[in-house]
Amino acid sequence: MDVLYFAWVRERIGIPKEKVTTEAATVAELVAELKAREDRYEAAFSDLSALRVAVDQELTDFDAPLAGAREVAFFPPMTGG
Amino acid sequence: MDVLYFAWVRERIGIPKEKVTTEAATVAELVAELKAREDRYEAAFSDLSALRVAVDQELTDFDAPLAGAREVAFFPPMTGG
Amino acid sequence: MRISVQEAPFDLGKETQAFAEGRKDMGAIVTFTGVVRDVEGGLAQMEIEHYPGMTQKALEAIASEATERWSLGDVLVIHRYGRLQAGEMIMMVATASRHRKDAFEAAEFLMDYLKSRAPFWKKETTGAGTGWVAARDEDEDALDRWTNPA
Amino acid sequence: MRISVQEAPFDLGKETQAFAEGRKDMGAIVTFTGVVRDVEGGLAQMEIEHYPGMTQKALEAIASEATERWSLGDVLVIHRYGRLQAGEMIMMVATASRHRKDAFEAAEFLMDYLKSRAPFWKKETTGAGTGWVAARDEDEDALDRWTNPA
Repeated sequence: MDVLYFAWVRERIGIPKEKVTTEAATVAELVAELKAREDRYEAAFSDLSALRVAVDQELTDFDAPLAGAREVAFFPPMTGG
Repeated sequence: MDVLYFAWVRERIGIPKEKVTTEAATVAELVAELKAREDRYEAAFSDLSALRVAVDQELTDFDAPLAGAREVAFFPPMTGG
Repeated sequence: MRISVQEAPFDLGKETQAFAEGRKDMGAIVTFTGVVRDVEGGLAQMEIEHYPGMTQKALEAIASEATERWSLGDVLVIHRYGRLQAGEMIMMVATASRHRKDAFEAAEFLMDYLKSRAPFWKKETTGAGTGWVAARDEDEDALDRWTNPA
Repeated sequence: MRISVQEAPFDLGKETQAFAEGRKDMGAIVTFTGVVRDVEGGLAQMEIEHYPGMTQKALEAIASEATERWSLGDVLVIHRYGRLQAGEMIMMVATASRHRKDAFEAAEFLMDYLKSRAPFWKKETTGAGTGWVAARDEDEDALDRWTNPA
């Protein structure tokens, strides 16, 4: 699965994109796996209320299932317009 | 005093503007004088709820005093924009 | 603030570009443009009559009230009179503000007041004849929200 | 309906003119333009990051919802990304409708959703340093009026 990071999430983790092989059933489980890896993930995911997530390019929430998902993206609240 | 007519009020009365010498104390009194003149005025002023009035180029109502007024205009509800 | 009452067409693109350009302190620009709508049976012509002595003053008063009620960097109002065809632009307003809420609300306020308080009258000529456009109750109702805020 | 996500500047005047021109069935055209606002101390640069795969789809979804909720003849959304300077235009929306209420409401709806639901992020560089622009609570609140109509 492709995992993408944008804005300060990208900066904290240090890469815009990576391939992740996971058995995580939900976004929250994927986050827990990533946080366990390294401090930079722990730092990026320390406050989930400051983050938003999209699964296959659709905004969703951290309870969303990952079954069949090809792309998960994490980013701060959007500031378009 | 100049009395001006716009839109269908002008068309019913047949002129855009006339000089009127009057002792009328209010717009309503002026209207009563004009209605008494001729049928075309009676026709134009038959339904005051369908008319608007400006005294010296400020929108006002039919109770407005005419003391010192130089210009009174009668017209239907405006349709700008 | 610029108010123009004119018979000639205006160039919406140029006016909008000139109004918006280089406003480093204004983040939000809203424009409204009114276009002569065709009617069933085909509009041969729309004639807009106005009250020359009063129109400019009435528009200035409406625009000034908008600048008192909202935080605006600038306001533009252009309104035409005379003969127009379907598809021609009748009028435009533009507002500039730091934030979009003020720019939107002020533009809507300007339009609601222009519709019912600026001395213009429209006469339509169609295949079925010629008639004055009646004021719409909903335009008068639209003013209420500015005097009785929710 | 046209949605454009682009790095290049757009010509507000030309876009507005082209959008409004010759719409005999649409009486009301509203545009909103977002301009990069300068900040205290001076904005050296604003960098807009976006999510290339998702942005176009997200904007199309927002525009489609607007056309379902309001009677619109057309919708235009242009949003830039990349490096911009103070005073540059970031984005615009335009709506065309028979009546002004639909055109205004749809434009405000588009803006409220773009602000908080389109995947763009802004990074400002000033004399004081570089930082990501935080989302504003009031932008999130602005969405409520479309889900809980008064």
